[in-house]
Amino acid sequence: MSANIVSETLPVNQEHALFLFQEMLRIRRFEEKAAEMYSLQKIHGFLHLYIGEEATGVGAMQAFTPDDAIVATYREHGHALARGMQAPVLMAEMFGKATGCSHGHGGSMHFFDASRRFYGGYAIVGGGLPIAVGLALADKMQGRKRVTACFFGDGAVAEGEFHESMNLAALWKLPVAFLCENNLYAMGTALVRHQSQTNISLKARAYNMESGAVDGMDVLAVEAAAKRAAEFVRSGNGPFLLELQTYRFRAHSMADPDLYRTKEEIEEWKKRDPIPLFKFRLQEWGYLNESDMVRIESEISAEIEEAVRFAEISPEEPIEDLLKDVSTQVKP
Amino acid sequence: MSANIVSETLPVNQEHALFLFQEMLRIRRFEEKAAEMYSLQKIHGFLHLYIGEEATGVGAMQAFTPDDAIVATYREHGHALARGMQAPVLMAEMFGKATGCSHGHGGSMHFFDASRRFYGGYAIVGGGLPIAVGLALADKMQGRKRVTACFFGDGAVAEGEFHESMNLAALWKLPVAFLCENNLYAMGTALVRHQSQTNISLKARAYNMESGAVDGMDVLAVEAAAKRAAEFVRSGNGPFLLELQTYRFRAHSMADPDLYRTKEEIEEWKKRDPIPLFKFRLQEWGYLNESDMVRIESEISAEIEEAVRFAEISPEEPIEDLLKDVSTQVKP
Amino acid sequence: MTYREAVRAALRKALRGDPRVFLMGEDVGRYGGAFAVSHGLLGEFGPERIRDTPLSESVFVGAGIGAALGGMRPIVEIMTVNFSMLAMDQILNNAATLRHMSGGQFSVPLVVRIATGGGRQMAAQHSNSLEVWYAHIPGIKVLTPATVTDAYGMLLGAIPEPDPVFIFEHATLYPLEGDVDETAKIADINRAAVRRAGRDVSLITYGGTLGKTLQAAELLAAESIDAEVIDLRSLRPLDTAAILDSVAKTHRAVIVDEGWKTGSFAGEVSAQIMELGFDDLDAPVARVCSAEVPMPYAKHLETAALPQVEGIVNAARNMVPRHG
Amino acid sequence: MTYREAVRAALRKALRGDPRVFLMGEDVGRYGGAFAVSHGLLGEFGPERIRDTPLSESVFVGAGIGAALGGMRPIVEIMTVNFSMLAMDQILNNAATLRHMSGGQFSVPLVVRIATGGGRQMAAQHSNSLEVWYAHIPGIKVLTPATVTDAYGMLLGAIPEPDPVFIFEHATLYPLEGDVDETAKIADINRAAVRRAGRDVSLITYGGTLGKTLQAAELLAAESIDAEVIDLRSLRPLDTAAILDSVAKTHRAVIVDEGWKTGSFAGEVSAQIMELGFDDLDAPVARVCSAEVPMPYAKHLETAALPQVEGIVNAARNMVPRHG
Ligand SMILES: Cc1ncc(C[n+]2csc(CCOP(=O)(O)OP(=O)(O)O)c2C)c(N)n1
Ligand SMILES: Cc1ncc(C[n+]2csc(CCOP(=O)(O)OP(=O)(O)O)c2C)c(N)n1
Ligand SMILES: [Mg+2]
Ligand SMILES: [Mg+2]
Repeated sequence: MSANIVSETLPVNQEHALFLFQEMLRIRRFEEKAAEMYSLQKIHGFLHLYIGEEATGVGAMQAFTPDDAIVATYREHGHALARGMQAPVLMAEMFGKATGCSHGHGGSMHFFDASRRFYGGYAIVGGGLPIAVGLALADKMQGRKRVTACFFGDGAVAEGEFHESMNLAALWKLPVAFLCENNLYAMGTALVRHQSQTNISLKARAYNMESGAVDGMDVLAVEAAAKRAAEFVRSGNGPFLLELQTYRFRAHSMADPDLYRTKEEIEEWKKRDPIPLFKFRLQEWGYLNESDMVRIESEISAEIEEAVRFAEISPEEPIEDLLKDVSTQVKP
Repeated sequence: MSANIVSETLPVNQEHALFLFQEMLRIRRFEEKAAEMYSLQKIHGFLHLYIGEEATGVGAMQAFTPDDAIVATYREHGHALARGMQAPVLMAEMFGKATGCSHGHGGSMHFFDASRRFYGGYAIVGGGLPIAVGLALADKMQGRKRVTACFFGDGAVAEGEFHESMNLAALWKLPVAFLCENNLYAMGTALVRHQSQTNISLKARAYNMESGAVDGMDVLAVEAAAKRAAEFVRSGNGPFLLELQTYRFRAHSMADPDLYRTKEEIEEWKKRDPIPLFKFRLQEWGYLNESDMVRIESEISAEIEEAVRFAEISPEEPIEDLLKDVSTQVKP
Repeated sequence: MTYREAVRAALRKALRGDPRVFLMGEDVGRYGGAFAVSHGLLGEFGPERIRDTPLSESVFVGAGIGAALGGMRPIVEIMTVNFSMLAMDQILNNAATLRHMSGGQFSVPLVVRIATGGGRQMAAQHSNSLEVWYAHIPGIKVLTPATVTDAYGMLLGAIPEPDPVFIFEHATLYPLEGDVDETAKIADINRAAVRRAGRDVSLITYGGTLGKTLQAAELLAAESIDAEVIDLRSLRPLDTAAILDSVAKTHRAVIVDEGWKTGSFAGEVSAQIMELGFDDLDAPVARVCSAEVPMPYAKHLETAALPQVEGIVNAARNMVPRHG
Repeated sequence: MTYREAVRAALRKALRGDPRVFLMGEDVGRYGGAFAVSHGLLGEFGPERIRDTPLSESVFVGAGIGAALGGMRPIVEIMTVNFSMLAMDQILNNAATLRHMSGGQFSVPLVVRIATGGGRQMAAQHSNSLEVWYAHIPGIKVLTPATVTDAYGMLLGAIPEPDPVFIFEHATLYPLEGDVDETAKIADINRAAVRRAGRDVSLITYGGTLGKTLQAAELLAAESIDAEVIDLRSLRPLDTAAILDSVAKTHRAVIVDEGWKTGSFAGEVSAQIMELGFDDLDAPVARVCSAEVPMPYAKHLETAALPQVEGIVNAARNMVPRHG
């Protein structure tokens, strides 16, 4: 696959199309609720919203089986939900509760789920890539046909850990799908101000790695590209770098006054909001009518209300357990 | 300039040709002596010889003026000599004497000379590149038309610091000439075993940087390529990556049993020894006859004997000065 | 003005006062600074002197070193101390060694500002206090301004230093209010300060825990325990004389340090009192540090992990004999 | 057998005993190991299990973490502790946090071997002793085998550990000769050892300075000072009980540590004795550490910078009252 942007899609049946739509919508609504809970000071610390980028996580996740591994960033609500983690344990995590997916130890940036091979939730930019390389190495050495999917942003591409990870994965032909969610900004620094070469997928050549780029606002295009990338990797050809071109509609985090880009730019991108865009196509295809829509919204709304309720009533981890999981044996 | 290997050379007069030849030969003899001194336990610690690579350092150094800055590695005897640092202070440094170019603090790996803008001597592989970027940044911000020449090996290319330095230098269009001395090995690890993409100059594209590669066994070709690279940089076009393709004839360091390559491979490369190769051409051109050769060898030999004598008789830094240059003001 | 504004005012003064000074780091410019410290400076000084860098800690710290070698006076900002791990090679192996390794030929007049500490529910990868690691390194200076005045004065004091200076700004301090005399001369960056005089026990601290320690001193006063509060201000060089003077007077010391206890800077201070003030001691020196756990996100766990006023009060109370 | 051979024998045993074990690092294979530790293992186990890596400390340490998460039992070699700075992000922010941060869901059974220390004229970028930094980090173990037997036994003891273990091998120890019982069971990696029993003063040390400390004890014996020598073996967890037991007996302690003095692990040990053994002390605890200078190349300067036998003897002699 070349470094050109592909936006071919696979034929899609109604069931799957609706599934993708619901997945994206659930993430959107979940995060809107999270933002609300942050304002209500139920959630603290850093909260990075994925709003606008739902098609990348949802589309890409379709390419991976339960046996595959996922490595994500601090902006991972979407990945966690798309991987099947349940809204209540995520909300509880952000509420700092013992029932959270990380027992309240991690918060928004550090979701983990061993049962789903969801390896987190890394908040040092670029820090997840070496982990993904190692997971893939373990698979390769154990002769398993698994893929490790590694999500990271355009900002991470500037870090040395990106470079070292790309080289090692390609050198050892490790089964990693590198998924770069290029939303054109690293915090307040635009792509052109942090990359001398702004074509990210082209960088794969420096590692003799295959790569491609895809319109990250089109969930079907992302799914198709991710599946091709995953199959390439799964077949033992080594790693693949897939650039998912997207945009974040919200500020970098709740602390960001968003001074570095214009309202017009954001509005322009909102016209390509992956959710209405896909909704329009579903309607066009006759896959979705207004009453379906009402039903879906209300199902998701109920799910998220339940998540908040669960988070609210959940207990906190006892303070006596403060040192519990630091090492396997703790001498108190 | 493309990523193809260039081996065009500039017209060269006798004086300059002989100068280049003597420069290379001096380095060769200096290092042979250093190896001897190491066996005699006059020199300790790590000693990395440059033998075989003289054409890269000597050729490249011709492109830089006294105002330019040089950043090198632990294998920097050749760069130091080619920059005009004198054999006695280098030998004294390796003898650990106060008269050494770093007062005996640095040894073989850490030569420094402020008067020649020779900024060292870095022994963490890749660690000199960010320094070079910063020196170039200072020049650019102060509006000086200087170039910073940064030497490093093929092994350094795998380090994250290479990647970060390339990106930043290209992004900010900083006047750095990145000079990669590709001798096909990083210690015992062959290029093919440490780089997924073995074409080093091609990597510049990932940074939107200009690059080229040159036969590093041909001093005139290196000189020509380095001059083009330096002029490109000096004219404000931003950085340039020049790959100098060479080979080290000796082990990685005096501690290396050299088990990872065959004698045949080394012998094959020795046929391209830059010194006899150039000598042959000089003779062909009638620039050098046997009596010149005897004179040159004996001049160099005298110079190096003097270096050893100087190192031998030089005093050690007094132990009372142990803490002297740690910080500007030391409270004893 | 706030601590944040004081740092900004010092940056502005440094930038105005010397054309060689520039600020470089992630999002110092267009974003306005992760903690809004550099907000507005881009407009005033332009992108040449307020430089947004890519996410590349190693090269932008290393480039700071190189630019300092090249005659500039760089101020580098590292957003959070955890990210400085990515630049530790440049810090330990280059910044701290170049003067000595070159036999005194080169110096590195670099200032690095690093946000540090916990208390804001930022969890395990954004909440450490690693000042002790920096304080271990010969060849650099390590400052920990704990007041608004010091935020201003110590940064200005660091600029003319010929060697690398690392300034740790505890992130909970940024909103702190205080007065600064902007016309005052730059601060002495090598001396500790007595923030509260007292006779019964020395509470020795720095950076983010000064406030809690002063609160503890007030609570102790209510129990008729008269605590002296020493703010170390600089960890390297360390003002050992000030520590010993205080202990000679009070005969007791509690060291409060947000670092994990094992291998903490508090341990170093305790060891120095052991070595030089042993005969003055009426009780063993105590340490109040962070629990040995990666910082948990949940508020109640984070609070339990960090040094708190109550723990300081208890430590002091336990070593002072009851009056009457 | 030598210390080097003992490490190699342990590697071989681990590789034979568990197919999940593999060795990865710079030049561990074809080169034969920077210190010849892994010499010959490539031939025996092949390139899949003896993996030469590119010069990329961050990714090969991070990949070790990932491979451990993925069910392997990686042993990662870092050639020199100074290079580990390039991997500090992975060590501090990932290896040490993953178990806790994930609420106990994941563990990282990773072993990292690091050559450390000075004394071989390797100068400022190859000679540090940064064990104290590692010992500061909750979530990992830090071992410092100082004998040939421990080189063997502690490495084997580290393999089954469910959490990351960092083993510091002082590079001057590799040629050390000693006996190893290869059939003996794997070592207890959590306990200190009394290397010489004595009544007058406790000399507490670890790693590369054990030999010098034992020599000092012999010289002291000639002066009728009966020194006990404690080899800490593990810095995290620290066997505080063993330290206190010794000090309770001798009432005096000298800590010998090749790290720079300020912020040294010796300071931590001193502080713990202060806290828990104060009443046992007849004299202040002393530290013998490295001078606060980037390691100089020249032999006489390096010798002056490092702890030496004479300094240990002096420190002990100064605190023990003259007999008769
Ligand atoms: C090593 C490191 N440096 C800086 C930061 C602060 N920071 C957090 S997110 C971020 C921007 C990352 O941008 P990108 O990789 O594009 O991901 P995005 O946030 O756009 O999803 C920065 C600078 C960090 N967390 N880690
Ligand atoms: C960060 C780091 N890792 C490892 C080493 C050990 N080491 C010294 S030189 C070297 C090989 C470097 O190869 P290259 O960059 O090609 O330079 P060459 O020695 O061939 O000139 C290695 C692995 C080091 N000095 N620094
Ligand atoms: Mg981004
Ligand atoms: Mg090489």
